Amino acid sequence: MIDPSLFQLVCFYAFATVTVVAALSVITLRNSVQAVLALVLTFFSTACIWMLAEAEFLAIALIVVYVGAVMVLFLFVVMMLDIDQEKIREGFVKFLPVGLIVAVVMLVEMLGLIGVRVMHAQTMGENPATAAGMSNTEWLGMALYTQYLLPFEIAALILTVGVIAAVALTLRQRTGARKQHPSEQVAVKARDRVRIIKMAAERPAESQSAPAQESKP
Amino acid sequence: MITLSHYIVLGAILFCISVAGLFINRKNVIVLLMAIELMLLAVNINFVAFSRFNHDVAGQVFVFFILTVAAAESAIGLAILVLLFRNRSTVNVAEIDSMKG
Amino acid sequence: MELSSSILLTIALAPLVGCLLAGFFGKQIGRAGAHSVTILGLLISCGLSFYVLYQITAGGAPVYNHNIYTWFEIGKYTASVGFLIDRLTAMMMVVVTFVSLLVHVYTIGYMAEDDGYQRFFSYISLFTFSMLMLVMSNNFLQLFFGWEAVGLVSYLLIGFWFKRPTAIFANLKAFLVNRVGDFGFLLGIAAVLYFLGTLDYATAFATAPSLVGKTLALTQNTHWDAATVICILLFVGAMGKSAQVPLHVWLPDSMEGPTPISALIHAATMVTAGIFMVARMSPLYELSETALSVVLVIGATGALFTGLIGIVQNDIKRVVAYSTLSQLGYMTVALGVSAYAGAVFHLMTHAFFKALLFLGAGSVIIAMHHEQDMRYMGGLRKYMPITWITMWIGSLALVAFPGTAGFFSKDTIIEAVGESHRWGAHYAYFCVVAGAFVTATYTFRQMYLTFHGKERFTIVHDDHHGHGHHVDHRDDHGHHEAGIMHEAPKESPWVVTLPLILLAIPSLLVGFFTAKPMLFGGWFGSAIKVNEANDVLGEVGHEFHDAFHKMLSGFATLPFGLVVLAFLITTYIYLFNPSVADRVRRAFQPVYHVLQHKYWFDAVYYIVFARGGIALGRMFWKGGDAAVIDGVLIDGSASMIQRIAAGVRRLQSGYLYHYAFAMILGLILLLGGYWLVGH
Amino acid sequence: MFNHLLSLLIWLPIVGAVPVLLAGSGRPNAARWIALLMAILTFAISLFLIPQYNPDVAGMQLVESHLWIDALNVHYSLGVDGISVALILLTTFVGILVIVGAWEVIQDKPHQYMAAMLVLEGLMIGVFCATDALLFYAFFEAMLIPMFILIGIWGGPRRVYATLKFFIYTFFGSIFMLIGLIYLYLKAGSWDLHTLSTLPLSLTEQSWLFFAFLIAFAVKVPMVPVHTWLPDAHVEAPTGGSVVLAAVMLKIGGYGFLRFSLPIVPDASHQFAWVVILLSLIAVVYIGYVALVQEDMKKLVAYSSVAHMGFVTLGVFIAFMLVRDQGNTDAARLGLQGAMVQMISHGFVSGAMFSCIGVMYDRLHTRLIKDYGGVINVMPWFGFFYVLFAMANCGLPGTSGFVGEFMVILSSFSANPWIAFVAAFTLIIGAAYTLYLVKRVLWGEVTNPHVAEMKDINGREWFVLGAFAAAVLVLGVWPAPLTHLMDSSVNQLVQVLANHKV
Repeated sequence: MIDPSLFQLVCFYAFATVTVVAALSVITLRNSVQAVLALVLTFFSTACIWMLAEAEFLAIALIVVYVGAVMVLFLFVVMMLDIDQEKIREGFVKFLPVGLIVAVVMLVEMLGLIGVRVMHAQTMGENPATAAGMSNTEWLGMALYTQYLLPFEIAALILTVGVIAAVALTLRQRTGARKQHPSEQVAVKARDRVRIIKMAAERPAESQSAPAQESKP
Repeated sequence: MITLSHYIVLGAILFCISVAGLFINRKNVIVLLMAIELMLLAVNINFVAFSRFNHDVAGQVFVFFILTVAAAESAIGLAILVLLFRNRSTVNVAEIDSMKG
Repeated sequence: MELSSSILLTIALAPLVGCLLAGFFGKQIGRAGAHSVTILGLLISCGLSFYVLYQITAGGAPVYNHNIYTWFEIGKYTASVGFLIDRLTAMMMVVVTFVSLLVHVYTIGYMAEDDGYQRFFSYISLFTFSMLMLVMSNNFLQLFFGWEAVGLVSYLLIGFWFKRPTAIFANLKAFLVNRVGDFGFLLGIAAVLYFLGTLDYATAFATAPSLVGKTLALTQNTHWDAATVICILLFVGAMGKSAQVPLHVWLPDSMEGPTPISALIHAATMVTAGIFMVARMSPLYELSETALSVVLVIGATGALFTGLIGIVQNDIKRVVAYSTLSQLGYMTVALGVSAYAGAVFHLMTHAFFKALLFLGAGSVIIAMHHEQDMRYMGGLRKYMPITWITMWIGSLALVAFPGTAGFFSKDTIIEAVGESHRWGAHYAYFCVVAGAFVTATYTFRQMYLTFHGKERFTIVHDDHHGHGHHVDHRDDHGHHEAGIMHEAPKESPWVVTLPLILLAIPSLLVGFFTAKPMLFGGWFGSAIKVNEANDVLGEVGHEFHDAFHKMLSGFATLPFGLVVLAFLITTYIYLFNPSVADRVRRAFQPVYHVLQHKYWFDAVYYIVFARGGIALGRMFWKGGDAAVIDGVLIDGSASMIQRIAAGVRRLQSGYLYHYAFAMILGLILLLGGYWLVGH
Repeated sequence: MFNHLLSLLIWLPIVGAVPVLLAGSGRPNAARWIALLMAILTFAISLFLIPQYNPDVAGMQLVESHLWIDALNVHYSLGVDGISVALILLTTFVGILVIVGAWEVIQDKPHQYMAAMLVLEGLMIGVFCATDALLFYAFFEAMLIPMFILIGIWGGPRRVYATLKFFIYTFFGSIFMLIGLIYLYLKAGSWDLHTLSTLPLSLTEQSWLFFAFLIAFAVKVPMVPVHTWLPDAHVEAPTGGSVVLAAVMLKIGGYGFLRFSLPIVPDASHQFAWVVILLSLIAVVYIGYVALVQEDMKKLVAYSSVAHMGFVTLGVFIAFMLVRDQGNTDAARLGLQGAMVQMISHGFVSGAMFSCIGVMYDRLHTRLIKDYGGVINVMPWFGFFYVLFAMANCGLPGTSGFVGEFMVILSSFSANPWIAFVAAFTLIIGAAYTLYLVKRVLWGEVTNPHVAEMKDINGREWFVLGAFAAAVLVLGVWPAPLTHLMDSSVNQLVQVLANHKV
């Protein structure tokens, strides 16, 4: 029988490896569609890691919201736009060293600060949700709808505004397209349709004489 | 035995990868946006880990909010991208410099 | 009987009312109206002045010294407007109003054809008001008011014909040179206030002895005697107003103004304000030997050297102007030897005979249709006898022919200088005696050139040209051909000759009757204070028994001998042998050159002060304001900010990844910082 | 009404600007008449200050105080002493004249012009009334806005440069004052000027504060070398703007010295009085020479303003030398009074000079001296006024220009004869630049055919110039009422600056 904690660790390493490799592919793949798919993989394996941390609600939310909605949006956009991949990838090699150096330096610094050995000791301990006699979702929900109600509402508002903004930004009034305007049609008045022009009963003398001359022969 | 360090190191690695992504893909706005999503994910990992290890619900609540805001952000970001592409026919960042001082 | 302040106010304000009526309503009341109201005002003023003089001298009225109203009162300092009427004031009032009245009358004739008729009357009435305020003042503030106000009117009147470039140059020059004097004068007043704590004459003079021993530290180590500082500063004012060397340059140029005002302002009254002021300040001047020596030397220099210039002038008015300078020098010399009464007496006689000479010159100018160059005159005696005779009377008074008014005043001055032992008195004595010769020379030369000898103009009857030419004579000054007359010169109308006659009488007689009391009889009473030791007039007075004997003895003095000598020389040259003049001129070419250029005072002043001032101003403006302050400091800092901003702007590339890079660099640094701190 | 007299004076013109604006460009005449009515009403109300204010009692009178900003302990507190009353009367007087002066001259958006003028007037009165430092500062800065608009909209061709220069210059200065005031507030916990004047401060603190105030007010006065905004602002400003700028706004600098530098930092002011005196003397001589060579009439008068304001700062700071070094309080009072009278007088004289230039500018649309010459031939009445004001400008006795200079020179002689010597130089140089101007503009033959077509002043211009002339002459002939009005306040000021704070 495998020690559950060891199994957890193995799983963690497996998921973590996938996550890192997928993330690396996101930034290196030439094809944008492939990159988006790699990002989906990253998110998915991260969700798995969160599962290991017993954050089930967020893990599911990540998959549903991100993989299901946002990433699809990305895919749509990438596929919709006719992007010149070659031009876009220019300078990839040129900036690679800089990017690597920066990334490595940061990583070293962060790891140093994290102090791997020092924090090694802290284990997960008991799940707080279980300890409170609740599921993770319930536990989170209790906090979210009581203590964090106002931020929650604001977040909702932000999301709404974001949707409206996205629509407003991309909305295009096509010129030349023929559309009906029911309101205008209803509001129309008779005098807008028919114009009655008063005209003189007789023609001016000059123009009268001209046809007369023509008619002679 | 998974420790806090595992999670945090993973977060750090992801963060650094996304930074590197920002650098080496400096022309493709789509990849930039994706790198930013990655960065947010790295942060979220940390939040979840701290929440779990410190028995504090706030971390997970914040992840929730970050997810929300990030979704809105990427929606608007993509909308801008579409608009940009429509007007400029490019997503090349180097060509988008009208904000130059 | 106490003088009433309403009378005094009437004296001062009547001319002002005339001025305002003529000035503001000139169009409505017309020419006749303008001269009527102003002359009426002057008549009232003059009549009341005589009344005041009578009251003060014979009526037993005490000295009047009252304030009319307070000008300001701050702490212990008060400044008021008020009148001090003693014998000195009363005499000045009479001289001013009398000469002014005659000039008003004269103007009716002189300015008859001028467009600015009403304006002219308004100005001279304003002048009379200002001059009265000056002489009647009982404090330094009002004195300064009158002082500057007469300067203003002088400015306006010199520039009366404001279309002439020379006139508006001259009036600016006159005002500015006067301002140089006023600069000193104002500082003098400030010094008086500082040391004596009052602006009131009576208080100031009463506390003047406290000045003795007080000093003013002008630098760390030099301590100047307070009285000397005050007196010299005040005298700088007098130098400006009374045209003393080296501030005399404005007076000859002031002849650009109409002749009546040359007579009134630039000969009889305003220019003597400085003399009057020093005489008024005698209690202060008596405290400072140094200041009096300065006065003496400056006056003596003016008396001789400006007279010399008069000899080479050809403009009839300029000769008289230089003679005025010279005579002002005499008065100043008298002040310098503490013979204040002599100075004031000469002031009075000079007012009469110099006004007479100017008005006579004006009469000649009218007759010559505004030709002022004596080289185109000659032989006018037979055309204008009244002018001729009265001018001779004036000239005799000027050269101090025994018996005339000028004789008593001038001879007394010369004697007084002879008696004085003050530093500089010997130099002054030489100057005034030599001056007598110089005076006689230019005076006789002028008379001969104008009235005697051959006619040096030709009369061309030209009816078609005649009248129009006549009407706008002042516009074509200097345009018409020299020496060509379109009709024969003729005697001026009665409004012109009457003042001449009225001035000739006092020029001839006033000295004879008033010399003894005014000079030696302590007539001025408390108005003039002379220290026992300085009382040169007293010394002179010992030999003065009565005017008649004085007159007789006048024939035997050295100055008279010089006058006779000058008479003989000029008579020979100008009546009998005119070519000698040219030969003399050639023989003394360098001297003539110097005199012709008036010792280069004007040229140097023009270059140094006028041109130099403009150049300095331009330098300050372009160099200081425009280049340094605006260029370097203001626009410089602005452009520096622009330059810095332009540099910083390059960082603002507009590329997202640059900004991201900067952010990340910041992050790395931050982490590095934590690293360092943590370990 | 008398309880809130000062508030009424401040807010009446500001509120009155609203109907003027509402009258709109469509009814310019209505706007003009309403504006005139408001100005006259304000002037009439300001006349009530004379009976209401008791000149024999020192200290602030007609006091009003309400809490304004609780958190910062700022009060809306007003009060006047003799000095303020004089300046308020000057402001309301000039207020009428600029509105009348702009009557037909401003054809472009007259309602906005008039409204800006009224607002400016109200704010300037506010500056003179405020006894709370922050309230003072608020009015002090708010004043810039209408002036900015006046120059920026109705100004000459280079108005943008001039406005920016004017605004940034003055703003730059007042920032230092704000810092100083904040420091004082943190120290004293109050903005009340009287409290601040009794606050003990070390000499170092005082020195810093002194220079903070000096920069603010020196720019406003303006003193050399921070004067260069003034000629540019004047040249570009419309006539009314120039008149208000010269007649009232510059006075606020001098007023600030009296209200802030003297009572709050007396010891530093004493220590650094020589700096101000030196700068004032430089202003008199140096600026005099600069004025001499100006080719633009407005610039010339602007420079002469700088020179004349030099007498104000000289008179104010000479008082320190007299009181502290010699104990001569009477001469100090004379000097301070001289400075004050000079402020009022300069208000009239410079306002009149700018109005005169405006009259000429309206006819010929040029301000260059060389374009004129012989103006008196065609405009005799104008010539009369012009000469009168020129004489006042060069300080002729009998005009107001003389009084202040006279007093300051007298008192500075008591401090140091050399100061008086340099200051009295104005007699010469002032006359030189003014009369040189008169010579080139008024006298001489008419050389420019356009000058020959100039019409003499009309009734409206007569009224404006006549009112200025009356003020100049009355003040010159009889300054005692003015000095009496300010005497007890000046006396109190002298007492204050004799007190050591260290």
